[in-house]
Amino acid sequence: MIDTLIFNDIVRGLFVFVLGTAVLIITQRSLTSLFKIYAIQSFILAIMAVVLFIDTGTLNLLFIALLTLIVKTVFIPLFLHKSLKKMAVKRDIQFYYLTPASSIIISALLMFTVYFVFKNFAATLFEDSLFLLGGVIGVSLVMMGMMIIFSRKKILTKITGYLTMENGVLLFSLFMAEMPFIIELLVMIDLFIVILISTVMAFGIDSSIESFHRRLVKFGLEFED
Amino acid sequence: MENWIPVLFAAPTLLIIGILLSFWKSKQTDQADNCSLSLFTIIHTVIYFGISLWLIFAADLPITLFDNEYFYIDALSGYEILITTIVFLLVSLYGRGYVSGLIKAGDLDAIVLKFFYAAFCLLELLLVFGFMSNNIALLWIFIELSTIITAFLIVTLNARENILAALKYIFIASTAMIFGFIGIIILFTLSQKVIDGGSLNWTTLMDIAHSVDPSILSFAFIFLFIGFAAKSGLVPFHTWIPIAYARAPSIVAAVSGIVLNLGVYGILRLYAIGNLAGAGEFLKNFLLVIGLLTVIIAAFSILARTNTKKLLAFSSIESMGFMIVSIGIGAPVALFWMLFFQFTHSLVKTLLFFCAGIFRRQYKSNKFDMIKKPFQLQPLASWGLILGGAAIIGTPLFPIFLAKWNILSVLVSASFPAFVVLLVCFLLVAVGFVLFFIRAFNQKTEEEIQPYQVPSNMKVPIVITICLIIAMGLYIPSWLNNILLDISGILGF
Amino acid sequence: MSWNMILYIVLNTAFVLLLAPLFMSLIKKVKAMCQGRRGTPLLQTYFQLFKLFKKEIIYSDTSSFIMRISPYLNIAFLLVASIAVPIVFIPAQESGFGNIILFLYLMVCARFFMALGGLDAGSAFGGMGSSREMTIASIIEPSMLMACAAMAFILKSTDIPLMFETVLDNSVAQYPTLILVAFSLFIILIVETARVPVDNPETHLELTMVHEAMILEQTGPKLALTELSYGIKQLILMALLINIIFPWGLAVEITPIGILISIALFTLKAVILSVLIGVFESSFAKIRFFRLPDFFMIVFFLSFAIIVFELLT
Amino acid sequence: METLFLSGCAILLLCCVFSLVTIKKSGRNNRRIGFFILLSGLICITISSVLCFLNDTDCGRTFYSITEGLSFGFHLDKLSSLFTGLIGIVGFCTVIYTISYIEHGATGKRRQIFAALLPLFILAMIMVVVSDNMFGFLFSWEIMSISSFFLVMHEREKAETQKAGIFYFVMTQFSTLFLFIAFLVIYKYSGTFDIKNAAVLPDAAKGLAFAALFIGFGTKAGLIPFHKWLPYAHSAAPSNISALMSGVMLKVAIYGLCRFTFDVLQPDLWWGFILLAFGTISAVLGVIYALKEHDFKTLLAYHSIENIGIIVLGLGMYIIFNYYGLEIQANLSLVGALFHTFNHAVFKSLLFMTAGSVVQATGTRNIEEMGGLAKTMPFTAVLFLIGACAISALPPLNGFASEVMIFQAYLGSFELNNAVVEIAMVVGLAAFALMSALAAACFVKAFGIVFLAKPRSREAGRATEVSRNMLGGPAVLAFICIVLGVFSYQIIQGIGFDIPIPNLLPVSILLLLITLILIGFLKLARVPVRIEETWACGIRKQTEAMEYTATGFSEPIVTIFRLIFRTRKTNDKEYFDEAKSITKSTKAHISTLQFFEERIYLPFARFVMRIASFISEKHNKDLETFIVYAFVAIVLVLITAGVWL
Repeated sequence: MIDTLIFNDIVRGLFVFVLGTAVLIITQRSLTSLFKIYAIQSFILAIMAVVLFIDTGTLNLLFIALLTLIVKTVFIPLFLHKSLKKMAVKRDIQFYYLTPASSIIISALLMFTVYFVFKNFAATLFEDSLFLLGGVIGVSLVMMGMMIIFSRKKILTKITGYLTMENGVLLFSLFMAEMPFIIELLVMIDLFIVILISTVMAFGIDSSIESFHRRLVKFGLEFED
Repeated sequence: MENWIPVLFAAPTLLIIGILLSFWKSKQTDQADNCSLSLFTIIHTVIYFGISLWLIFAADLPITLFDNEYFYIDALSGYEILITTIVFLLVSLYGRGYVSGLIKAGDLDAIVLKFFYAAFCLLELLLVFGFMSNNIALLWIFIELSTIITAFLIVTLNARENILAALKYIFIASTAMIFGFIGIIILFTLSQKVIDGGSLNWTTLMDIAHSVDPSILSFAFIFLFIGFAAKSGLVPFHTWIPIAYARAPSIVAAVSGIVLNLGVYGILRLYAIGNLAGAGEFLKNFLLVIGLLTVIIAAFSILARTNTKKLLAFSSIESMGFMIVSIGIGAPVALFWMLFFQFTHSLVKTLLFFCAGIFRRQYKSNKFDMIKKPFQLQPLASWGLILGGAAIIGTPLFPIFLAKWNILSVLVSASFPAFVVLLVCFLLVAVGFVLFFIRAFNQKTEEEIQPYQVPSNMKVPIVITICLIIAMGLYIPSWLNNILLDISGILGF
Repeated sequence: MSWNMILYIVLNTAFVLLLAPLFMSLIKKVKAMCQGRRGTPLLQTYFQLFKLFKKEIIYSDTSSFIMRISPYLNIAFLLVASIAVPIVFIPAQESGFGNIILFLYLMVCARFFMALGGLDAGSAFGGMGSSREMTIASIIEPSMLMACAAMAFILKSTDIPLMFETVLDNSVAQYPTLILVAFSLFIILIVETARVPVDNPETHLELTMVHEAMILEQTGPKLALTELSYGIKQLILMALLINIIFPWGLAVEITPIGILISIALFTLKAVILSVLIGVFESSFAKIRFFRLPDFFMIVFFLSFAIIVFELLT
Repeated sequence: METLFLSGCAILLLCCVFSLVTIKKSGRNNRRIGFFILLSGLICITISSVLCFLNDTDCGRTFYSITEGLSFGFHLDKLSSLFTGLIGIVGFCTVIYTISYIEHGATGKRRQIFAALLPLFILAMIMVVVSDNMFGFLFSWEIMSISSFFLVMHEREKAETQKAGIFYFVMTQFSTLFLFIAFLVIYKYSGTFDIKNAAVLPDAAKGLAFAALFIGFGTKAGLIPFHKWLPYAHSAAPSNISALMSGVMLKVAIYGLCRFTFDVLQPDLWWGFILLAFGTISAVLGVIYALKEHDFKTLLAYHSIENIGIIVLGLGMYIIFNYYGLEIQANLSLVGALFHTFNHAVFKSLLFMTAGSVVQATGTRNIEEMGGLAKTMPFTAVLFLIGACAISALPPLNGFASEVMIFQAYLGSFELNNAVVEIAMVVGLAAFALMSALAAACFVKAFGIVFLAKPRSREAGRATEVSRNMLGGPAVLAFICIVLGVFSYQIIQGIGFDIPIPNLLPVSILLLLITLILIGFLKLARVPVRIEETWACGIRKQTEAMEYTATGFSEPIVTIFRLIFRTRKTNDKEYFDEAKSITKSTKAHISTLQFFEERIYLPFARFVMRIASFISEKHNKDLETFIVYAFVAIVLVLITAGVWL
């Protein structure tokens, strides 16, 4: 309904924001701000979904936006902060394979290659070039998430990398096709379980075996007998 | 009427998991707990085995369940369910004695026991539902969940390296699965182009395959292939398998050998669709290249192995690579023998893990230089290992020789260089195994080692598996023959 | 086994047995004459054999049954080999004996058991003799086979009586290359009978004797038999050389006169050949042991050249 | 006759199962029962194959099929009945020998496993020879290799057995690999698995199939470039197994070569030359390496290589003569090769068994420490002498009978009108002659050093004669050697080939006659006999140190052929003073270069191992590296997708 020109500008602006947050996540050193940026990114995605809902009118998008808002912007960062307080770790300064500068260059290169690959399929998959751009940014966000996983040391940073990949896929699906809502919901649940297990294991890594159980108690998983 | 089949599967699991979780830490000793808990698991696997037998013999396949066709059982999924349930049954029988050994050795503390068995039963449920699910996204989710459950099973030994191994498993598998999900989205949009609501069911995709644009279908195939490849341990994503198998307890390793089948099942279905859509040429070369790469890398790394379980891990990778190559050939004969190979390979791999488990309990380490006087201490396990090794190498009396002979005879005309490379790799694998066995079984030692008392319920499954393997090596039952024939019919090879 | 064949066998072996010692002493006499001595009387070898037959047999305590049977086998193999080379007259039909390979291998057999006999006594001489004998034999064997191949290629058959017949029917002129074959046969004769350039038959000095070393431990009648077999071997090879080049007078059908003529002519030719051998022996010094392969290479190359010429023309 | 053959095979299988079942009570007597059943099975097989061979009737049936494509059938014709007869006879004698040979060494249970594997090994060999389709052929070929591998590993404590085991396994799998290639290439063009004339192959494929067949069967037969496993496997294996392996298993490989090159593919000319060249090289090098070998069983193993070389060059000549249409010479070389296969199986297993009894009696395999066994073990000595005479082709025996055929074929090659081929034949003749003379020299050394003169060590001195049936088996083989040799002309005529070979019957009668006359003459003369000390230039005490040793015996030949051995003589001295004038001690060392092992096999193995450790080292890295592997792979796949699709 709203004028397409303004719609394109808003969407492009949101794209820039998404890429900004992605780059920040890659280069961020302190974990607390890392989780905040992740929350912002999810929030932007929710807005993107709402904007698309306004444009195309499919009710599904609204549910996805709502779901992302609740789960990804509020609940997961809260859970991550809580688990961060338990662990003594505050900063993740160790970088493998890619320093922040080189990882930015590589993500730019990645964006270009993904665009080059998706270009010759654009006709059948996307309605117009904006949606193609959205899809390309989604896939490159996934690739960036993967880069985070292999270039950072701490498990929590790797989990955030995994979450960014998840956001990338969500962005891709927004611009690609209206997935049935049940699938999105199941994917969200599955995402949450993965994070839960990884954080529990992250605790296991940091602590020695004896104290491993004591820490579990804090999560109520342990029965005091 | 058919709608109650998934319920039939789900009900016992939920019931047993409920009992297990509510199992209060009673007064008896840990061993007693273990007996009762493992009893529940055995009941659970027996029920599953019963249902799968009923599915294969009694029910007239294919059956679609629920109105929106989320669950669908045809000959292929029935066959895969049969393999899974047989292996789980054998593993649960073996597990009873093995876990009591773990507890006695203090590797596994009793608290985690009920979670262990609950996860074990849940894993079986997930695998069966994975094979039954008609919708690719549903299959995707079940695969994700199976990764998590297997990772949890690996962690039960709560040693630091186990957690690292589990984390590696989760991260490699789920990152690749995310790419799989991108593939699903592409596939969904493609199906939307053809039929209005768009669907991800295998059956509908098979029907509309001929009207889909083949190049984009193979593009989606590649993304999905990355996901399934990580799950079935093909070359670039296979690196978690040796670490996970070496750290995990043997029954978990045996079971996760079956989880690999789920990945190969997905690739097979996808290839069938791609073949119908006319993208067969590209997919064949793609699968051949990846398959050969996997076999080569696995064959070479088998040569330099010192750890028994890692040796078995690499031989699993090599077998998966061989299966992918035989799918890549695309001839119905190759498919027939590839499925036969899948069945026999799972059995042989389970046998090998059982024996490796006994050796692990006896010598407290997987390294081959710790194995002293194996024939005196563990005669059954050492003979099981030798027979299993001979079977994996492809010596005639065992079924894998039949599969190799026939697949290679088709591969000769498909592509000669691949044929020669594959043969050389089989030679390397055979040499790797024999080098390992000769060095392991001939260590000289003087000091007296008291043998680890192998309870009889661990011996029974080993003997059963050996008899099954030799029987299949010499005689292929008619019912198996017919199932494999109509599978190649269904998949349109 | 027709009458012709049996008569041939009896006559041939009788002749060989009788005349063998004669030519041994003849060659000794020629060598003595070359050295300016008068040498032993022609019948000396007969007296020696007769004396040895009467002596007692002494076995060394380390020797086994081989020492006891090797002289018998030695002379048995060589007598059977002598049947292959017709001297008295050419037997009528294709007998099983004439094959040239059989002839060569019977001689190899004799040498095999003699070498074993040498080793049996357990002394250093016997061991060295056998080792050197077997080395020389294995180096000369290819040249012998090449000579046989040359003869077979030229005369188109591998049966010795048949070869003699073909040469008898059309004269040597028809086969010019036979002369070259004769030369390599002569060298083979020298090597086989352990003549000077290769090995010294008379000496008992450890370093120089090869053939003698092997029969050092033989005593009494056993030594006589071995000496006799050495004579037989020499006579057969001389007969092969003579009859392949100048077979005249070799009777084909059995008439007493024909046989007498062929015997007489053969003895005459054999005497000339023995003189030749004697002169050849005394004109050479003994070659060093490890120089022998080069010497044999010359013979090998010679017969190889014959065959190549024969094939290419 | 068909039922007789099948019943024989069934008995063998029963025997294998019987000894597996009674593994628990591994008593001596139920092993005996097992062996007697095995003997009866082997007798049935021998009779049926002799019947089939003589009246030339083919019989065959498919008796079991796993699925419609894969079936086991057997087809007994003239060629395969010759080989089954061979397996039957040699197997029969080896089993008699094994009855008491197996009682020494190894624990009870392992003897029981040995008693189970032996019938399986023999049955597998028979099934290879008679199978009518390629699947059955390779199926039993693999079982044969695996069961012989386990038999070789019988005494697996010793380090050298392990090395031999690994070496043997690698080479058998290497040969199976090439057989796979050959069979499936033939299947690709002919469309069927059964072994019959597949004339449809295009030239390139036929050449490739032959090359693969040649390497596959050549490795198993032990031709020169692939022979290295044979000396190790035969010296490490128990003697009855090395008798069976070198006597029979090498012949099965020769059977495969004959069947596939002559029946399945039409041979070209260049195949004949390859067989001739490799046969001659294997024969000459085989015997030269045998000369420097001082381990009793390795010496015999190298002689197996030599005799296999003779057989293969015989086959090569058959192809060449057949191509040029010379009927008689072609027959001569083929019959010569096949007759030599039979003879070699007989006298080689005879030699290995007698060597086995000697090794068991003296407890060592090094012939330098033996000596004087003729007096303490007279029967074994006589049997070994018969075997030695047979193998060095001395006239009345069977070795000569088959070698004279090949000589006759060589000498008859002047009818070839192509000059180059004739020159090649003549060079081959020279090499053949050299080889047979060296073989004679080598066996004079072997027999002389082991059996004659004085024992060189205390164990050799204490050796005693072996039990009755360890002599029974070899005695039967020795008798066969003599019969085959003396009546060779009649046998070959009986079979229906009229080829110009000397009739050895009158020769041997005459030999016997003359020897008897001489012995009678000397007995009549009643010549007195005296036993004295060996004459040693007057030295008082004649010790065994003064005897000629094996190294001494073969030293002249080794120096003549030093180019082939590339012997390295090193002697390092230690001096008292730095001016190096007064030597304290010197250590001399002669080492011959193991050419094939050090130059070809080991460098290749090390190269493969280096790649293996490089790749496997990539697998024990941390999580980040694994994700990088995955990341790079995904990017590559994306790019290929972009480019290709």
